[in-house]
Amino acid sequence: MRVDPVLLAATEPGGHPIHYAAASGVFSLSWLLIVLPLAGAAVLLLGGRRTDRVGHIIGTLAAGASFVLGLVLFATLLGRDGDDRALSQHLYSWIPVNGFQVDAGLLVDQLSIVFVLLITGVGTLIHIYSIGYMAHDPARRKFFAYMNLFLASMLLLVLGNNFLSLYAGWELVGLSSYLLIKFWEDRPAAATAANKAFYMNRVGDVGLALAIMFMFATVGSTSYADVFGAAAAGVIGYGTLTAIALLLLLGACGKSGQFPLQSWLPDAMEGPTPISALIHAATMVTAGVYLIVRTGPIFDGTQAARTVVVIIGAATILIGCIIGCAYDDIKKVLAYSTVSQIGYMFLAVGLGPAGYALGIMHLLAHGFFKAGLFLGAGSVIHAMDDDQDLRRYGGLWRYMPITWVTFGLGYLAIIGFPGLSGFFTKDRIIETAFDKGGTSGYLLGSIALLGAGITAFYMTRLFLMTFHGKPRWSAEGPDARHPHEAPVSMTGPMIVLAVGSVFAGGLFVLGHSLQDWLEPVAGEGVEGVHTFSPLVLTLLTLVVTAGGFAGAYLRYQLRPVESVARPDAEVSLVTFAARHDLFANTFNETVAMRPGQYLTRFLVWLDLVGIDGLVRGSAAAIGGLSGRMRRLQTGFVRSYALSMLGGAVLVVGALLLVRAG
Amino acid sequence: MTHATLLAAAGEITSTSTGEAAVFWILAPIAVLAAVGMVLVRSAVHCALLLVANLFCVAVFYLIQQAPFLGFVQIIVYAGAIMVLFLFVLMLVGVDSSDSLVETIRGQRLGAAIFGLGFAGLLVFPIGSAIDGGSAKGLDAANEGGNVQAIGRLLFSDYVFVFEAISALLVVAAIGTMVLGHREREGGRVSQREWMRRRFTEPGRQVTPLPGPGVFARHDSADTLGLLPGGGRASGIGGIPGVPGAADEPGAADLPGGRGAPDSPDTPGAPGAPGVSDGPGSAGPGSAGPGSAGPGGPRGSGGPDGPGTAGGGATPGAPPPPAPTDGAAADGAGGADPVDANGSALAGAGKGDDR
Amino acid sequence: MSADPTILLAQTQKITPPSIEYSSLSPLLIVFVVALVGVLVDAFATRGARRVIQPVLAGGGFIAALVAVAVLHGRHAVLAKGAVAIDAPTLFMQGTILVFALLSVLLVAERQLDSSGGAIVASAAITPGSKGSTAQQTSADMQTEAYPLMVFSVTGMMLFVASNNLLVMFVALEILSLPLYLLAGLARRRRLLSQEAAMKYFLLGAFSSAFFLYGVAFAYGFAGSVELGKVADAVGAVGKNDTYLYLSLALLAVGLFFKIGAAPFHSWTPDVYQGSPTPVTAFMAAGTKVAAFGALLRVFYVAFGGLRWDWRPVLWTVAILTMVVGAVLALTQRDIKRMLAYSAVAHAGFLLVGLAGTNTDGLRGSMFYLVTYGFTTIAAFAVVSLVRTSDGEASDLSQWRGLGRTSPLLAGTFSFLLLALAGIPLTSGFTGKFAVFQAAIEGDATPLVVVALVCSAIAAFFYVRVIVLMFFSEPLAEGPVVVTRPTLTFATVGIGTVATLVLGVAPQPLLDLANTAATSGFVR
Amino acid sequence: MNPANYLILSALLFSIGTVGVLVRRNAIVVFMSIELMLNAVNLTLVTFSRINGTLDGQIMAFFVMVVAAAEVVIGLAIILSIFRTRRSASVDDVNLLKY
Repeated sequence: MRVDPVLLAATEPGGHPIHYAAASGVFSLSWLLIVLPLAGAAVLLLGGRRTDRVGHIIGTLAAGASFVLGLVLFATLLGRDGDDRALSQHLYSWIPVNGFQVDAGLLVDQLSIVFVLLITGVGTLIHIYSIGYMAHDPARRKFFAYMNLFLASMLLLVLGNNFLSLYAGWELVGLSSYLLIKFWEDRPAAATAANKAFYMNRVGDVGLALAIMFMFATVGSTSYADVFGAAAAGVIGYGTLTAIALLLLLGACGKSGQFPLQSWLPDAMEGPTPISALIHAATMVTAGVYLIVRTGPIFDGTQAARTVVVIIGAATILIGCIIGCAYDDIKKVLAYSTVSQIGYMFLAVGLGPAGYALGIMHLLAHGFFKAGLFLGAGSVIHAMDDDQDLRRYGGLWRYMPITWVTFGLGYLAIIGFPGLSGFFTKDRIIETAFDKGGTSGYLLGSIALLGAGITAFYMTRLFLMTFHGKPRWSAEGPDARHPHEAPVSMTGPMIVLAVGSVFAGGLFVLGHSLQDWLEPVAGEGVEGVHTFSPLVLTLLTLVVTAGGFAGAYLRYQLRPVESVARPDAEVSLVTFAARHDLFANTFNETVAMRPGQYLTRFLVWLDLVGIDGLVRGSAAAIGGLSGRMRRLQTGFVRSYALSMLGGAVLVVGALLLVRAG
Repeated sequence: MTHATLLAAAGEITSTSTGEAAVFWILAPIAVLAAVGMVLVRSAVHCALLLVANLFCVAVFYLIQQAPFLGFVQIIVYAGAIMVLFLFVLMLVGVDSSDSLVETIRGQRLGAAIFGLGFAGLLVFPIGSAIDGGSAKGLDAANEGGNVQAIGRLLFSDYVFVFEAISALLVVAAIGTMVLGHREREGGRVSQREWMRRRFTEPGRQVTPLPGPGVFARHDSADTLGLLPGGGRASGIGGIPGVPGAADEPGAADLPGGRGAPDSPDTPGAPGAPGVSDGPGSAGPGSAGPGSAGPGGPRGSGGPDGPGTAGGGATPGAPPPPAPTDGAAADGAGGADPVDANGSALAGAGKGDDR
Repeated sequence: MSADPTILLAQTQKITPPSIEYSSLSPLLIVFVVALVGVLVDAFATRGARRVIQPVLAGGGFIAALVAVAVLHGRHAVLAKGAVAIDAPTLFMQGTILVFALLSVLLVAERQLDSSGGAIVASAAITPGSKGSTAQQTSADMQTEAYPLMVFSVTGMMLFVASNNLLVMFVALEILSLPLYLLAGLARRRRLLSQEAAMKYFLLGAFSSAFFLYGVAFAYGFAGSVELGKVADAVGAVGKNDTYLYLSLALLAVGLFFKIGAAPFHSWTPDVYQGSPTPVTAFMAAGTKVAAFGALLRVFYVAFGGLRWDWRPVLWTVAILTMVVGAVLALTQRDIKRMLAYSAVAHAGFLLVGLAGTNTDGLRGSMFYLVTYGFTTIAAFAVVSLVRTSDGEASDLSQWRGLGRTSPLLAGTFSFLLLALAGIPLTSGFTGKFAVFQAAIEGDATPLVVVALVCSAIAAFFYVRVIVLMFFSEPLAEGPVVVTRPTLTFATVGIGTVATLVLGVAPQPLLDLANTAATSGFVR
Repeated sequence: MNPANYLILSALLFSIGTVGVLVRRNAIVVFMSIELMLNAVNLTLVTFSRINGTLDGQIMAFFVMVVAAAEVVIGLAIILSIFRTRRSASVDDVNLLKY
């Protein structure tokens, strides 16, 4: 481990001095963070059936060990000076030829350590949960192997000190996600969903790859230090910078399920529930947010790209919320809620340095409560014999109290119940959006506010339909259900996450702790002029949220819920709303009315046919093209000779043309 | 020539002597016509002869272009030796084989015409425009001491490396023919006595000499085979009425080997005779259906992966089936359209007929 | 040249023998002599002895030639009366060819693939379908002439990249091609396909070499000489009518594009790769590609470097076409060798992208890429030869279903190689692509790189599809068998895979080498 | 007459040769067409030799003849071996490898 050459590069004239201290002491062990789970995966995959019996334990221990190491590193970082908390560890020089500088190394700084803790922490919990959840699965060992692989990839993604490591992690994360979505491969839907995720992610990946190529072409390096230095010093032209930023954004959208690449995420719920919790709610899908925060110096230089981020974030909030109202599948609703919450994060980070910390804060809080919600959902699904339809739930609180409480806490957190984490983080985003000022500020603020209302609506709907009301299942007959509480290995992590959902937000916000912590990376959040006073805004948000809650309460608690969704022709909400003036009072109501429903349907359609169709369509088109072009290879020598002569004519003709021209 | 020499002495030549022009304008059309004829005539032997005519014309051009050595080499080596080799192989393949004039590949003629003309145009017009004002230096100075001597001198000085390198090519050619043609004898030499014993004791062997091509069976006896003019068995061709392959290439089987091929595939072939049992029919491109129902037909088409099994032939471990020589197996697959045989393996990929 | 006044005194004077620096030509000569000795061995050694002596002889010859290449490093001269150029790029590529040839010889020498042993036919003269054709499938014999033929082909390849003269280049082209035509027809199994491959390769190869030769003729017409340096001088000279020059460039390009398998001259590639014996396919895929690219680089950089702004558009078009055709057509292939063949086409396109940069970086990138691609592709074909049914190689993709469950190590290795071909980071495929793409961006060929990236995304799909097929499908009940004892093939696979990994993780030494070679440049 | 007319003649012969490769089905005739192309190139070389006033073109034509001879030997051997298997010298019949 030699001394990092980044220092040299960063002090070149014209380069913005970006200082990463060389890692020493315990930090020189940071590679172990990645290697531990990787070794776990390797042992499990290569060990074969011999490790069947202890597979889950090895996997969990590997994740846990990584988490402990992460904690140690975090504690050590805490002990260092604020400016001295970014440590770069040079691992080796990959392709060090002149003008071809690619060093591989790790960067432990305030941002990555936060992610490390999230990934390993939530990861470990979900490993523990999976011990119970996957207990009866014959391929449990492989499941743990893939999860370990995922952890290693994700850690590589966040810990790399250059874009290539990031890209490698990015692709590996995609791979493990693909493997895990497809885990129950005997389900055709799982295979389809995995392929869809693969396609969509490839679209995003191409964007990221292109962005890296561009960086390399203009800066001649892919290390964060060099690229950000060049971006800050204005070495990269505005156009190039914007192009790079937009391509990065494309990559981020693909991975994070943002508009217009969101539709793979709900489908990915075909994977086992712990996966939905770990990968498709808490960690991997937030990689896009990480990418944007990490590349903040690039986005700082280009207002245009930043605006696009904001627009995408805002659009995604609404799309996620509205579609979330339309589904009856518990996991899909949660998936769309994930989409919309990540929309909040995008909105936040799109607002510039002021929002970076907020985005990360929401990301962390979301990691807790969404993982908790998913685990709770998993517990419910488990109890209901793998039925995921909300309309066949009801009154479950009696039967599974722990799940009810933990899920309830997560639910309260996500809708922003005062004092719980969502309240602190989401409100701050809404506030910052309004503070942006001008028309756009109002617009963005309103969208965020509206999103909060709709979130309250559909989450309440979900909660009530699941745990309250009359049971819409029966304990007798052929379809008998016997709901029961989950085993301790499952409830344990749920409890931990619930506690996290309750306190995380406050912890982050109190005394600007997280904001201060992240400040060296994310830049200083300038306390702008408030459009509304925070108190007013908080009250406003609460009112809107309460409105959403009330709407759902009136509709799904006070009235019986059909156990079968009404056909689309009967516009249930509208008739309902017409009869009940009260309901029309709420803000949600206006959205849920006819236009809203059309919008919902349109978005669902767009989701299924439009974007999905586009991606799938192009794949099919290439396949078709291939099938057709294949016919040209007729097997006749003379046809080949003909194509060669044709080629010769073209080459000769072209060159003579060039000569004449 | 003298005129040209004079001009060359003066420097450069921009035009040749009248004599040369006359020779050119007489021979050039002949050369082109011979070449065009070579492309157009049906009989392969005629093609070869027309090519020889073309080579002669070009040889004359070499002669009048101050390349006497090459001119004679062209006649002796090219027209004399190489073309004889061609003709020899043509005889081997069947002297009366001629191409069908029906084009089976859609668009091939049109494409050939368009690209051929286009290519010719792309070459001729630029060259034509480049000629104007161009001049030839002439070779009188270079040929001063005699063309052959000068060439020899160059060959062994400047070009000696190429000369050496080209030896590799000749060795490769020699090995190549040997690899493809020579067959090592296995199990020692077979005595004449042994041959005769085999001839009479092995079941199904033709004892009497075989009838000449075109001889029809005089009676139903098994020792008098009915051979069609093409050399195939009457019964074999009878099974495939109107097969284009048989009609197009009647001479294809008109080989000593083909003639001597025994009709029963499980008997060993005559020495050196390839044992393709089913005559030209099953090798023809159009022999779909019954034509492919040779001894190996069902096996070939029923194989797991079409063309793969086709060439693969008999599996070593399997007990030898009565007749599945791998040529026959392949013919079967060829006839049964290997693509269709497994066309459904991948949706949308290569389904349907190949023609 | 011939107008030299001494010639005028011809008759009475003796020829002064040209001085040929044999020591500097030693790699070529060693290989050539080994080939000739191989012929003699074939003539005089007994059948059993040949199968041992020949591979040892060939391999030893290649190693000796490699040593000679290493000794020669740093030479920068035109030798043999302008026929041969020995410079850093030449030596780099000669060394590469020798290494690949060595690996291929290991594959050819393999005897433990099945009961018969070896991929080369026992006797090519036995007609498929005749008496003895079944017997020879299991015969322990092989046509040992394959070794000298291969060595001759290597001679041709080494000369091809070293030729400083278009005539030498043409002769070298033939020396490398003719043995390959023959080798293509020597598969032990599926003789009909093999013969078909030989015939197609031969006819199309001869067709394309006629174009190449016509290009040589026009070069001579334009420059009065076929030495690359003199052609370049003539390009630089003003006032020449350059019609012949452009015709020459176009026709030479056609011939070379054919050899590297660029679209629309690629159509022989899938058929020939599929039909040839797999070791020969591996040799062709790796060796021929290096040789043809070496010659292409030399022609385009040395002789026609002055015209680079004119041939760039053509190169762009061909590169795009090649990448698209290769990537798209590979999608729907069912035969694994055919799929790899189309992947070879796509890779030729990626290589052309590097060349389109028209700079030193492009040279370096291309050379580096050739090495990475060669190792990976030889190992991949070697793996293909290991998966067999009773009928020979199980080349149909459907037979590979579930292989990851029955033989995980092999499937894992193959997956790794496929990922390398797809260009996933930490494999040599990535570093190679990176090198050429970076060169192209430097050379203002960014749009080309975009197309290349899209194509590699498409290409990644079919590579991954095979991986998915191997690992996520149920194995066939009567699936293929993976041969377990083939030491030589394992060695090849091992070397290729390790090289793929090492060049992906620590490509620096080789990049340095390529860089030194590229910056020192071609001798003229 | 300008000596360069030979060039035009050989261009024509070359093109006719390419067309022959494309339209003829008998492998031997296809191969003869390729020989015609090589022959046309030789004529070009000899003509350029005269135009340039150097003998290099003639030497090259000579080498081309040798190469062509070697090629003919190999080519005919391959064609014959296919013929012995398939009883057909038609290039259209060898099309098991396709798509």
